[in-house]
Amino acid sequence: MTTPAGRYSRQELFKPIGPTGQKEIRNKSAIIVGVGALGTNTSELLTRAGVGKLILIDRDYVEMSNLQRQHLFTEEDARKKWPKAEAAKEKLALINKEVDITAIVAQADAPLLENVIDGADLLIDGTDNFETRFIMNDLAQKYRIPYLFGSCLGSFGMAFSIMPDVTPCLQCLIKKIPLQGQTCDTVGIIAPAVQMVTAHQGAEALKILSGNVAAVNQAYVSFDLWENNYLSLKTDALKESGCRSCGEEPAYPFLDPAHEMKVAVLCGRDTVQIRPADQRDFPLEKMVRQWRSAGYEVGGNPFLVSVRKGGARAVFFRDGRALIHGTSNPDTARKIYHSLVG
Amino acid sequence: MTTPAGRYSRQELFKPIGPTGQKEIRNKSAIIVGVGALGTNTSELLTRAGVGKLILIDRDYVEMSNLQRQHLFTEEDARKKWPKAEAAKEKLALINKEVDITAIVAQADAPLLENVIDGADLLIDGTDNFETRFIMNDLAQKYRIPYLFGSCLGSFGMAFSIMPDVTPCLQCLIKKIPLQGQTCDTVGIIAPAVQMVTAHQGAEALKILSGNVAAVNQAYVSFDLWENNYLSLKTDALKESGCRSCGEEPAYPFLDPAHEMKVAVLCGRDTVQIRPADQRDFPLEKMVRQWRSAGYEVGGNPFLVSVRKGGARAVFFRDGRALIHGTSNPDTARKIYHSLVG
Amino acid sequence: MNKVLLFAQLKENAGKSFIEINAAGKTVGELRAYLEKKASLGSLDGIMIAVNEEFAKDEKVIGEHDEIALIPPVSGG
Amino acid sequence: MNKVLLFAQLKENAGKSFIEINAAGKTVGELRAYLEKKASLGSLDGIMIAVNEEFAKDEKVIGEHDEIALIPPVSGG
Repeated sequence: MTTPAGRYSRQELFKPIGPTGQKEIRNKSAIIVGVGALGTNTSELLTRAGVGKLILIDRDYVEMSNLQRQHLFTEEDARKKWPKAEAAKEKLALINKEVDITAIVAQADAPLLENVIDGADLLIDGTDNFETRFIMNDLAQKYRIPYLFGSCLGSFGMAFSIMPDVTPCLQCLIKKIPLQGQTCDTVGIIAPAVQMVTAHQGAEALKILSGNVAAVNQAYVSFDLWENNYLSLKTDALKESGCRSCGEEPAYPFLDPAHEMKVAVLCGRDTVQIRPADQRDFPLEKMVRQWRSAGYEVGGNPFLVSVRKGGARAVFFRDGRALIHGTSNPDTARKIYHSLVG
Repeated sequence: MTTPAGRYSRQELFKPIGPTGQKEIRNKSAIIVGVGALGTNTSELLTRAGVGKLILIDRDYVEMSNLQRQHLFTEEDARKKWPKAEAAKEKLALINKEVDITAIVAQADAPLLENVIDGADLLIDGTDNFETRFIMNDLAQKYRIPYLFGSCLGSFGMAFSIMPDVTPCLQCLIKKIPLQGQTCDTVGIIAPAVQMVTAHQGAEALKILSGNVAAVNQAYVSFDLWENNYLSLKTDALKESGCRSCGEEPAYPFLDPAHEMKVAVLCGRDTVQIRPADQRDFPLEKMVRQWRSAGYEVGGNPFLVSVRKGGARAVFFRDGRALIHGTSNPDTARKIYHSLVG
Repeated sequence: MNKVLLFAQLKENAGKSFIEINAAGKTVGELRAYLEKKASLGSLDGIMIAVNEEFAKDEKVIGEHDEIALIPPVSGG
Repeated sequence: MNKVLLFAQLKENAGKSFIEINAAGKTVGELRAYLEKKASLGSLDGIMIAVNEEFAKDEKVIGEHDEIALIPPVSGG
């Protein structure tokens, strides 16, 4: 046996991985959906760890306000408004040219994800909205791939490994998306909360990719770094045999085009209309309070509310429908919508 | 009030920091000792957060086996064997040119640290050995600066904020350095364990630098990401009024040159001798087991043990004294010594 | 008494990181309705509730000294 | 019985992540000596000992069901 000196030697010396586990990692492929704060962190981690293949999906470009928490990106990326997936790929190639990285600059909708999921061993959550998370959750069940859920806000965050057939799925846990108007754009985020989530996502990824599935954390982790607390929550009681995503007769509702958020460019008006799939009660008053407290200019009348954000103006109706004025780009409109609503 | 869009807007939107806290962060200065796994992470975090000034100290250069867990560094840095502090500085300047970064490529001994500590608001632990940690601990007490202790190994790690006059110090907690021969070079390390430590160090740094000292975590955090556990340990019982570092009559023993590890180049022999300050029982058998299990070539006789590491050979005597053959560079010799002993 | 830990917007709505109430004998569903009305936490739609570090369904009956946590799934990433 | 959580090299020496022993009535110092001799954990020099998530001095007396953790300060960074 020779002195360990190779590139992955410190990971191979870690007994539960070892040289065998490292070979397994090398043969595996992961999809990271959303290359913002969480996604840049996990993609850097897996690239350094020597994963075989990474697919990075993000519709957005780098801005100055991203740099405070999004790894890999530089001032130049923000200046050039470089697409996040491409900017990440460029940096990752300098870190480890052995990893095969594909960057996709597009909205991670169900058709796109179904198109690339073949052969993937892991789905990693880096998105900023529950619409995409529920699509990933359904795909994980349909294709029997682990899905590493993660999210954060302020100093608060959470992570959970969704293992088909073993753990409850996101749908079992979260029956209804809580719309509170609390987003990174309204109440902020600190980088250590991001890292805390990705430390968990990263460890779980290494367990799964190296063939140590038995070590996967079956608890839902939730922490607040500013309050100095950390909870490890058992989830067994919430697994639903009748769940439409992971139950006995799954329907994968979020893969159904009828369940999609509808985004329509309104011709000649420099406006995009967004209509959420779920026509539920939209807590407009609560949102308005969040937007005001975050410093956005908010106006309106009893029927609608108008918010100014950057060069655009978003008008929200009571049913959750929104008109985003000042753009005719559907992706820009989605981004503004999610940054205000969640 | 305008729409938040600035570079640090997401941090300013986080209420406990706010624009006032951000201004405070901007006026503060931190010293990061050791720019390896922990240090690259915390230096990136504070650079993105917009700290005023950072001093990075590391004696080492980048190697391929670092890339698996040490942020900022690229394959080219390893190829060029670029000094870690300089390689980090170069990358950080691309991320945030507003931060004033000083890179010092040298052994972080007491005289060097005393020379740069004036005006520093925070000492952050990124080192790989307790010799340096005890020096930092004494400096923190002498100059009344918080010291963010952190360390990790395998999937295990720990973090603790040492606040002068408030918490126990490292000396109160750890009476005797446990020499087990367990280091990243003998039992490995996974990157998520590093990130978990730096998530804690980073959150504590933001609290202290933004003027939120009351939010500092007074518990000693210890976790194992592979075992899925996390402990938050109270430390009050261990504060010693007679402690020689933080007690009523402090002597700061680790700032005394007599307490230093002695490193001597043996002329014309391509050998460096290392003699630890503490002539305590050196658990040589235990070390040998670790080295063997890590795959190093180990030989010797009843009086001494010889280990091959890279191009060098280290010979250990029963009192902890070591001869490092194959180098006449004291820093290289220290590095080899700590990588084998801890 | 039962300690109820609050996070994210719930913490903000309440102005503190936990509240103490007597919930023993109530089901989780009853507690949810009670908190929405009496504790000015706002709507608890979509909020996950854990009892002694285990997520619980609405039918679960809360015991004396059980520690409760209200976990709002946040969207950031 | 008392659960004793093990980490890093102690976990490796024992071959498991915790052991169960009856330590009630013993002081932390006595437990340390006992574990060194009987549990083949190797030297516990420099290992920190916590009882119910509080670090404890050698004089502290361990109660029934107290959970104990042995924390070895590791050097990596």
